[in-house]
Amino acid sequence: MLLKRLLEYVGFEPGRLTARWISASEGAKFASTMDEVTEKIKSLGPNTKMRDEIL
Amino acid sequence: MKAKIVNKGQLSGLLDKLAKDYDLVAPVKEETITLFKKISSAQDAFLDYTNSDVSPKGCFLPQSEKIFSYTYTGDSLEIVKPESAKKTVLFGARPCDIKAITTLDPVFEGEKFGDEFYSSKRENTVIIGLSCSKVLSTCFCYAFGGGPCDGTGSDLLFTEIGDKYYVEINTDKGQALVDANSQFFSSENTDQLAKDKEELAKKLAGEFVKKVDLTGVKELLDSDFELAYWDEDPYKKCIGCGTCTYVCPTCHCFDIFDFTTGDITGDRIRCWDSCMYPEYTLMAGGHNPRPTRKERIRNRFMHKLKYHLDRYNMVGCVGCGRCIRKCPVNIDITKIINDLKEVAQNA
Amino acid sequence: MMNLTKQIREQAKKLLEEKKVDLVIGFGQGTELARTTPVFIDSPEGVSALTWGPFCANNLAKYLIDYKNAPGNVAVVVKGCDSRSVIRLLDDNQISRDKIVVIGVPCAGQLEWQKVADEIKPDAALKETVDNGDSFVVKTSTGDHTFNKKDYMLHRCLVCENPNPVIADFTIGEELPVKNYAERFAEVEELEQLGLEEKSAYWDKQFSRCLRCYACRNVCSVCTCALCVFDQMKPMWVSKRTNLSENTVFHITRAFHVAGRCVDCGECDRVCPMDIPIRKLNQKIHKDLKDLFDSPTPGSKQGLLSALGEFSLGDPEEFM
Amino acid sequence: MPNPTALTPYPVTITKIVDETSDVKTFTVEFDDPEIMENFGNKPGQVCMLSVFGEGESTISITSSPTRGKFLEFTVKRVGRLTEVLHQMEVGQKFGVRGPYGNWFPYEAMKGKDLFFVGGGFALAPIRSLIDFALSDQYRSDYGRVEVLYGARSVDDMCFKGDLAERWPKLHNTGIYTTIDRPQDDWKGHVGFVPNYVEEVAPSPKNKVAIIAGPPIMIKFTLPVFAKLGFKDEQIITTLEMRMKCCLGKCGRCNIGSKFVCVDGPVFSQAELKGMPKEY
Repeated sequence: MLLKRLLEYVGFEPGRLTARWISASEGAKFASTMDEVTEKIKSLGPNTKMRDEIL
Repeated sequence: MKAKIVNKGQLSGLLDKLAKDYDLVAPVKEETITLFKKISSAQDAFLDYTNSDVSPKGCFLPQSEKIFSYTYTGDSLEIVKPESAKKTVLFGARPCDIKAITTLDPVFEGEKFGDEFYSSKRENTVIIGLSCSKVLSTCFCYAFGGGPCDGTGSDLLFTEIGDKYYVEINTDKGQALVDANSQFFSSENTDQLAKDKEELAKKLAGEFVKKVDLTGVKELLDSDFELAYWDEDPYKKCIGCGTCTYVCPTCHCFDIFDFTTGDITGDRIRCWDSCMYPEYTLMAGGHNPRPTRKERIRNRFMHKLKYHLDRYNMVGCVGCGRCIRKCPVNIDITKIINDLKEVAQNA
Repeated sequence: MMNLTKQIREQAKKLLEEKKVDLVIGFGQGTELARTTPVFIDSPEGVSALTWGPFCANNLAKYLIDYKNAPGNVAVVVKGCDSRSVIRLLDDNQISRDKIVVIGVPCAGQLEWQKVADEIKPDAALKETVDNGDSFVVKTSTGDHTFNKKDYMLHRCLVCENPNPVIADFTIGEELPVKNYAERFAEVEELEQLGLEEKSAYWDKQFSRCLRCYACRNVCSVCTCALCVFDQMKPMWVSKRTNLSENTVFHITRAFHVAGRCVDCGECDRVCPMDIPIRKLNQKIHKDLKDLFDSPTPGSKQGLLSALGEFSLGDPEEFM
Repeated sequence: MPNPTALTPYPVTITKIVDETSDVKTFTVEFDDPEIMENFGNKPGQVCMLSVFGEGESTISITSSPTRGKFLEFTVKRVGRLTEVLHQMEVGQKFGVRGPYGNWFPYEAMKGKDLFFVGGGFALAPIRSLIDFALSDQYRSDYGRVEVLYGARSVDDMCFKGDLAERWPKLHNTGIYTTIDRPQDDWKGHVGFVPNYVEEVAPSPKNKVAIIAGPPIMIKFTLPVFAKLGFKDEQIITTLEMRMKCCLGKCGRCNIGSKFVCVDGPVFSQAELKGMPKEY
């Protein structure tokens, strides 16, 4: 939670970090969470932060 | 010596022209910090500074520099070298920092091996100095033969006098730049301004606060490596950061390593390194010849005051005072010099 | 402040004479008028080097780590903020309580030395400093100067949480009232209000200046790892190459690594040679810790678990 | 022509790998551009920077003598990141080499003299180039008797077994002494530490140069033995090791006092070492 807020604070889009508590027995939850995350990342588009042209 | 005049009103015109013809590197103010950066127009330059927070040594030895890129699979290897240095003008560097560059020259150009990267930048850069108009409490360039209006190492030296800059032409390179931009330079009244500059130099020379006396210091360091002094104060308070070495205009230590950019591609990088870091001398087997801050502090000051002198016949310090100002715990090289002098006298 | 200096010296002398400690770590006059430097006193005769005033910004608790394996006991002079470091180090089992003696000095605020130095003639010598409540008077050989605390103090002092040491074996001088000259998290809130792009641009500009001198890390009293992740060669998590990406990773990692342990002493901010507002990152975490877990500043009480090291059923969560 | 100022390595291909011990391998390499080798001009005792791409560079001494052919040999102990990757490489794969750097053994000044080599463990590598140089057909007549005293912890830790047991003893006017630290069933030779063995063998200092390389602790105890035998400091030569990055005398870290090990060393006489700070 702190890291999420910190990342947002330095300018990362909030959706780029997701932390979920998923037990080894919760396969369905894992799958749906992953779907959600991919969906979210896709809608955010390519990350522009920390993509500086390296000199 | 040849000299010219630039009216202050003409300066921005000159800088704009230089920015067009060359890569122009000049002091820039970012919030509270003055540093040297490439600028595209005269209005980005910030000349009302006394001593920049970071020296312009990065013009010749950038903090990070690509040596080459590689594509390597184990069975095949391809190396691509970066483009060579562009024509550059370094404008507005202070005399101490320019002297520092002449201190770096023998390291990178002399002895057995040269250094392609440094030399090509050095050759392609015209250095335009800017005399100081003020002396800070941490300044002590006079102690090593420098001065606030000293032109050593510069191709051109600008000195601000009233509404004009008095321009001394110190090298052919400088002359060529003046010739190519003659519309900005005039020759009237240079004799008077030469006198004014002398006056200014004299006045500023009297304003130094730090008293530095090197008498006997070199001899002491020559004679005794294991001085009890190194067990005292400085190393206890040192926190082992690299600030002093990174702001120092004469520190030239670097690291070389690979920065992978893909599975089989990467860049070989050279970047500044600091003798204050423990892993600086740490060998793969685990042995470290300078294991504690004591050895590292000693090495840093021995390097400045003895080793550089032994090797290149120049003191490895130009008295810019940055390390004094920036040190988090106020380790002061002038105090160390004076302490050592005292040790020498009492020996 | 002459009186406090005298009392610190006396206390140090007594401790050394009675062999209660082998070493006293305190503040001594620096090489600039408005600066002090850490001094390490090991004999009763040496105590005259100790001083006190509005230029004692360093957090000396950091040095306790250097002496944790030393045979003798060590005394250290701490301000309110530094004392939180002492507690943190004790709670992290970095140092043992019976080997340290804490000389606490309620602190009337610390001035930014460079700002002060700009106003005083370079060749002046310091005579005395006087605390006048909302200002300090700095008496020098070339005249007296008054510095308003509001304008000349370090930012961390403007928002000081507690000027009085929270742990001390000996307290020098009177306890001082908490006096804030600014809202503690005002700067953080201001930044929070910005849009994502603006935030990003702001920090990119700051981080791109970073020299990676690691002064912020090395000065930090809760940075106690034997091998820092930034020095580790294998795997090389963060490259030495200085560019915006690597610098950003460095700063986020550093800030997060001390989350829940950072005592908000503000040393990282003070030592940065490039004036990167490092503390603003830590303060953001402090603010969130307060908002989310209602946790007090680490080190303000002994035995306080780190907010990230403690779990209670009432903790808010966003990850189930 | 090699251009050392560029910090750019030249590609080499591994042609042979010898497993010396469990963690030491000797790599034989050839430059992809044969012209580089023609102009390499390496002298016994010099070092190279080995580039393993993705890991960086490391200073490794050239184990082979230039008299042995148009190739270079590097004996590498697996101690760190780079050497670990190097150890995983196979014949036919490539890495980079730049050099040669540093000074060399004063083989000119050694002419007409007997040579007594002392090596411990893996550190026979830096002096092996000079042994082979002095034993080469071309220069054999320049030197007197060549003796090598070599010690390792155990039989398994012995490097260059082929040289020590087969190649060198068969050559004219050589003396090879080997020892291991502790007795072992399959070892019929001498048992004991190197310094003691030197004392037993007792080389005479007359017209002789001692060349020592080994772990610091071995060197520390061997030097007094030579002093006792009457060797002067000038007659004792050793090599040093420091962390290096550029090998050009610029990156700063390998200094011992005013000397840079990479350009002023790695070969130093005991007389020179006495004038330098003990910071290695």
